[in-house]
Amino acid sequence: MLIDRRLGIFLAGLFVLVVVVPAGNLWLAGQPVPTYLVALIGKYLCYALLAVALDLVWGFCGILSLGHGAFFALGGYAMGMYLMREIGDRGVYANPTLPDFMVFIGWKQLPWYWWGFDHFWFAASMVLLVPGALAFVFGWFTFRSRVAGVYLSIITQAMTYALMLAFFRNEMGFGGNNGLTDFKDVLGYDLGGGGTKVGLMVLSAVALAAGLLLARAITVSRLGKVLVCLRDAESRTRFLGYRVEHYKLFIFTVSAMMAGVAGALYVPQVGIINPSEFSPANSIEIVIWVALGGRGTLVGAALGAILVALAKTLLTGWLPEVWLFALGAMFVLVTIGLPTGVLGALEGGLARTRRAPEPAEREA
Amino acid sequence: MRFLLRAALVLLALVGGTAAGAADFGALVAALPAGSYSDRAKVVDDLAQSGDPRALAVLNALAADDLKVMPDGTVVIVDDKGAAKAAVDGTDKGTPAADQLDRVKVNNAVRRAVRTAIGVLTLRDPDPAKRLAAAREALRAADPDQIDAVDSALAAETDPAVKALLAEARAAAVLKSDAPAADQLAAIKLLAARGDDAAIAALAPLAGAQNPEIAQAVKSALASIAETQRLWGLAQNVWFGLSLGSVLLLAAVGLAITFGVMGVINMAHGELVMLGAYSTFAVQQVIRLHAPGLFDWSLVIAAPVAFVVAGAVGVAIERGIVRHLYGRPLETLLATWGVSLILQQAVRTIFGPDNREVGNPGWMSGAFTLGQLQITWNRLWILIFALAVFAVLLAVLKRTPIGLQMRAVTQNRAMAANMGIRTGRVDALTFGLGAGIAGLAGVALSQIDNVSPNLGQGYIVDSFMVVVFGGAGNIWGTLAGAFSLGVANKFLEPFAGAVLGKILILVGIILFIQKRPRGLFAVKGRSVEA
Amino acid sequence: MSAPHPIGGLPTEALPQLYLDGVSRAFDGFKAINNLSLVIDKGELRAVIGPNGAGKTTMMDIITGKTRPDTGQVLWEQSVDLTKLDEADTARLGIGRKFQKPTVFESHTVEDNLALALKADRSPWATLFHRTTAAETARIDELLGLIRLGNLRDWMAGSLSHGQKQWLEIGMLLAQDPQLLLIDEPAAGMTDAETMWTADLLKSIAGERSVIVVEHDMEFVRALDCKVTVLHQGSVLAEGRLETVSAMPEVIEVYLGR
Amino acid sequence: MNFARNLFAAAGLATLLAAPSAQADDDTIKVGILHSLSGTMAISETTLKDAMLMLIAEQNAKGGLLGKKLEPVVVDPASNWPLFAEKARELISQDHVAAVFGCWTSVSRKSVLPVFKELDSILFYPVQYEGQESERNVFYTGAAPNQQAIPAVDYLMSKDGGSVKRWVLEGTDYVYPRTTNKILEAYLLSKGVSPDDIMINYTPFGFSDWQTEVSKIKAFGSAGKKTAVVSTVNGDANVPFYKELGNQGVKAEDIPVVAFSVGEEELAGLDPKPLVGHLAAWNYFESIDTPENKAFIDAWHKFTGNDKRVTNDPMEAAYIGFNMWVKAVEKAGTTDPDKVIAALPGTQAPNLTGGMSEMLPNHHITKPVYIGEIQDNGQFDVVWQTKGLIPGEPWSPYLPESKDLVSDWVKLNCGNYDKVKNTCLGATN
Repeated sequence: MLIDRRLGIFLAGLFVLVVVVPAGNLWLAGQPVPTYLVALIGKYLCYALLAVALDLVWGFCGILSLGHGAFFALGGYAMGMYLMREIGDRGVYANPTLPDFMVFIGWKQLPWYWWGFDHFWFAASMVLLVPGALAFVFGWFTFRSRVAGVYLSIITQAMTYALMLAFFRNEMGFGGNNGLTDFKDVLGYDLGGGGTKVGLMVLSAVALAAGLLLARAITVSRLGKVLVCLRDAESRTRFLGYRVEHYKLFIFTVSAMMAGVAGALYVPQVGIINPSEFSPANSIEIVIWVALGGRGTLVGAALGAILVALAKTLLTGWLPEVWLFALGAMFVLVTIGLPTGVLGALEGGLARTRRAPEPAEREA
Repeated sequence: MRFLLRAALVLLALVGGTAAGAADFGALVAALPAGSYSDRAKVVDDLAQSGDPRALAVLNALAADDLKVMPDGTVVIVDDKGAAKAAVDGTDKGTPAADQLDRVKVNNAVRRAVRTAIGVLTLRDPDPAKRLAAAREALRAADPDQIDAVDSALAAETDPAVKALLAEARAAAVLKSDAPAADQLAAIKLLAARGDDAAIAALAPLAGAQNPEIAQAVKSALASIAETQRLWGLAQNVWFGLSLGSVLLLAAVGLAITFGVMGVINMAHGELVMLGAYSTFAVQQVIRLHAPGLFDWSLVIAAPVAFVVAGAVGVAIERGIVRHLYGRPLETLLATWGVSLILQQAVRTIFGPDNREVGNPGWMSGAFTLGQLQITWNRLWILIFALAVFAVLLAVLKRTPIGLQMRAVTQNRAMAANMGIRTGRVDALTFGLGAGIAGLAGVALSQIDNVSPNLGQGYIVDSFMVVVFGGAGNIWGTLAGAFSLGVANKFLEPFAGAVLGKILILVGIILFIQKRPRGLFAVKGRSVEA
Repeated sequence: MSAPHPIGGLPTEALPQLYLDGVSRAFDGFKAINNLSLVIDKGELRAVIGPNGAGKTTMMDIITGKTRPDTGQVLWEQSVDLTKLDEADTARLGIGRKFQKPTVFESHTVEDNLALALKADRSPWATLFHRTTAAETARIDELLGLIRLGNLRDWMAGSLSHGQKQWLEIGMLLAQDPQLLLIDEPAAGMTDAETMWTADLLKSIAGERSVIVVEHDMEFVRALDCKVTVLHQGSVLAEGRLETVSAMPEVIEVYLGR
Repeated sequence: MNFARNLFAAAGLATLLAAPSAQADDDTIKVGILHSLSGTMAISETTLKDAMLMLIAEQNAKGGLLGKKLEPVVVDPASNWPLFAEKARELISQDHVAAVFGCWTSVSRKSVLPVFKELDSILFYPVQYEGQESERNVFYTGAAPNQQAIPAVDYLMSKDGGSVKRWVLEGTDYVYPRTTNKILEAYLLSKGVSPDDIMINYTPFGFSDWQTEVSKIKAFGSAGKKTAVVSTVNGDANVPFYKELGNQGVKAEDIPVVAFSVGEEELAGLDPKPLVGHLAAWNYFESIDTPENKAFIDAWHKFTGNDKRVTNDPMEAAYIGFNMWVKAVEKAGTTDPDKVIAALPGTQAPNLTGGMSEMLPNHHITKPVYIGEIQDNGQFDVVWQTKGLIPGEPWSPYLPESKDLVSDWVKLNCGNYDKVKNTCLGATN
């Protein structure tokens, strides 16, 4: 069925969040939920959506993408470009059309690939199309030539690494190392305002819920079953007449779009998008969220993302000098101690029969 | 009072200086401390022109920052024991306290002047090596005032190499002088034959000479030099590529074992390299403190240490963590990533977050030229080292019983176990070997790169690229992958630029994997097809 | 490259279902298939025997488009060139294959395994919006009965016994409703009873479908009671009834002799 | 279960993060320290964290501020730019710090800017940077381009500097080098240098294979004209760069390299002998012999318990900034940001080189500029210095887009005021 127990509980949790946080931040006396917390939760939810996107391809289709950060970042840039254009002539050089950094590197007019981003609808569609298109083209070649396993993982890493270097270049016209920042408002709402923050956080929660439902709907459909087939026994699936590459391409593209949306919601909430989002390390961290939460469980992935992000926030504040020890130890212990991830551990025995036998052997 | 005295001496010196070297030596020396750097440089020239035998000692002292001024204004040369002798007449001035002495400060301009001056003074030196250096100096200086000195040196010179260089030096000087066109044309010819940067430096300024004949000759000379240099440039790129390749090979070959052969996605590989580098640092520290004489041997000593340290950590990782994850290689990514964080922070806590100095031993400093190919010693040694490591690794895998066991276990664990091989032990050793080699890489990298907690992060991605590009599980593939990527990178860099070059390489790898989904040296045959 | 071999006892009136002529394929110089020619009639049941490395698996790989031959032609119903197609194409064309090592989808239920094998539109969109029809359920029930797994339909395929997996895989093959079945060592790891039953099953299948069985187990082959092809070093050594071929000295030499 | 988890997470967050604000005791003044202690920037930033801790300890020893003790709040933004913004928000709105001292890279500053504007707090930024920015909530105690780059070039063009005619501008590909090189290029052209005597090169972050770049420089330098390299190469890549220079025998006497981001700390990772004579331009060198500096260095050695630890320019900038803040708070009699921001311009504090630096209305400070040559002991020998102190200019007169801009937060209350249009551009605050 579409909404099983674990998903139901998680969605309920999200719903509570969507009710409690705005109330606590905007309406309740004494603001029990500080604005700072709102921004933080919003950020976590974006990470969670990104993790779900990766779990869709890795957990159910066996595609270990070490480049999903790229799709996230591209979605973020698309949104960032819109936010830049929103600034209009309120930049430090008061240039009505050019963003500050372009004035700064002495450009005279807006490059063609920035056209249209002053319209929200255009930017919004780019948030889906750009990551989707990249995933489609990349996947089209890669899956057709049957690149698999670590080879696939490493070239996805090469992809995001190349993009990072490209976006670092100032000639690219995306603000180079500084990226896009100093946003003023979105659709006329002041990004500094508490209301906007709450709105974005709620939007992220909704997006996460929608993402989970979509992912769940896909995985319970027959297509989802075929995905598991080709994860566990690819050639058998081919001999049944399934075009494995088409399935991989489909899910990879969908996942990339989901990541793009996560990125688009992330940028206005953190206030900056820059090439370091493309860095291979970031993409690896996404994999870690999923593995830690529980691969192939969607909800687990979301949970993993939130837990790691939470741990980071707390540790960098509590033990700034040694927090990496704690985080590293956490990864090691979870891997050895909880082979089925946090969710698996939580659900205990239940997980073992439900979850697929580890397909890793076949991949490696 | 003291100031006035000095000022007077300066004036005297400058007047004297203009009267080409006739000035009183003592006055010149006394004038050294005064005035601006450019005044000082001028005085140095005059000292050289004065041809006074005592000048050389003074100039050497000035270059070595041993020339000091006593409170009473006398210029003294202080030896390393702190004993001061008057620069002019060598009278003993005792050993004044350091804070009693003013330095005669030098900057680049003065250093250059000193170098030229020493060159002029050593043109007739009995030691041919010194004369060669002097001749090279004269060529660099290309100073018309030196023509006479060079001529006399040429006349007296017996060593052919020095003679040739002197002739070129003279030619360079002639080009700067107002010598008759015929001489200049001859000079141009001579330098065109030399055909290197120094020749260009001497010729280029005349490209716009008003004498059309000379201008023409210079242009064609420059053109011919450019041509030869273009060819040498290709060779140079190949060398750069090989050198980069050797670095990639070192960084990746350990990973070719842990990842390629054992299938462990070892994200802590970079940190193992880093440990090797820090071991080198530690060894050098000990040597600096207790046995400075051994410094040139520091790397030779550090190599085994680094191997053991990194290897031990590797074994620990395998026994402690990876062992529990066989059959779940992707999980190893998560765990080893955690390990890498811990190792980084550990090093940061122990050694501090900033760079550590790892010195180059004498035999790894500087460069030598092969034709117009410039080859730096450290890169050459690293290349040799990389190939040696590779050869040894190959021998271990192919020729030793443990190597046989390793291959057996990685090919068919169960079967190997049945045949009584203690797979656990073999796994530990294999991983330890890979880690140890990473440590060796660290020793080499410490010679060309930062020794900081981030060292590993800089190489991990490239290492994976190399191993996968070459074909995981085949260390020959790693060799080929490393060098082909290195050379390709270095041929792209000159025109694409460093950033774009790297991007192109990555795109190239992606496209290549499309053509050969299992890398350069894919394991072929039914084993894979099935 | 080479002329077709004369093939004994080909009934001229029957159209060949499958036609291999002068097929060769080498891996790193080793000729796995060497100038192999073979004709399978519509509805024929054929056993292929041969020592290890005789090229049986590679032959199947070539027929199913998994491996491309270096030379030679492979024709389906005298019209379709199989060397141009890949696994999915040949499967859709009606060639079903069963692996030596039984491979079923271990993390799906027995029922899902069959459902996924059922002849249907294989495009992602179709599967995404697919709803199970009564007809499909009926067909699945029928197959479950046929392969005797009716009471295990909700089990994870991973938890089946070796023999049960063999049958499930055969069931999946039938679900595809193929014209030609390639079956690699079905009897492996079965009890004698199971073996005999499997043989009967295959014989019953043959007739409206063509079946190629690769097998080591002579008892099983005898039970199949059909024409036998002996492969050796990638080409046909002998062909005919089991009794006949097993009497041939060269066959005894390379195969039974040991 | 997950639901429980979730609520726990949220609730946990709420309590954990709200905690400091809950028990914000009033007998201390909190000071935020926002420097990366891990990741790529830890190399440079950790020192500044230590320096700040030392300064705060010293201030407390002197009896604190406004009769209260100062309490440092250290967080680790881990060289992760979005995390910088998050941590800044945490410091200001959860820990209620009176001011934040931090950031190194331009991108980290850009990332926290909106936060400081939104929550109206104070950031002291202690690193030399590209300028082209002047914010109400930020005080820039590092060098602006006119306090580092331009004087360095002037020196090299002078007779003492070797009257350089040909220039290589070598930088890491990010905004500080890009802008600095743009300014320098414009400046050089205005000084009559011909365009083909200028070569500009960029390399990626953490670039480690300098063979090609260095040989390019040598080739460019062999055109018979005196050549110099102006290096804006970023911290990490410097060590391999200088090692390659040393080994390929690029001597300072022939092709001097003047660097803007290589200080004592970077040299500590190198063998200085092959580099003797290469230059750096800073507003402070450890080798400068003044009583203030000696005292500072001794205190530093005592505080770190390591008499090998070097001091560097950003540390001095932090020192100046901290003392200015202390004075401004004392003048304002409160730590209220608006009052302190108002009080800061005009505040004077001694720098470590014997001068008195002043906070200007444009939120930059006056500093002396020194050119130092690397000595074989890893220290710098000052070979040139400006007469008196140079006032920092955020807006470069050599760039067309900023030549008309001035910043004055006192009279104009505007960071980017257009002299020609006579308006305050954009909507800053």
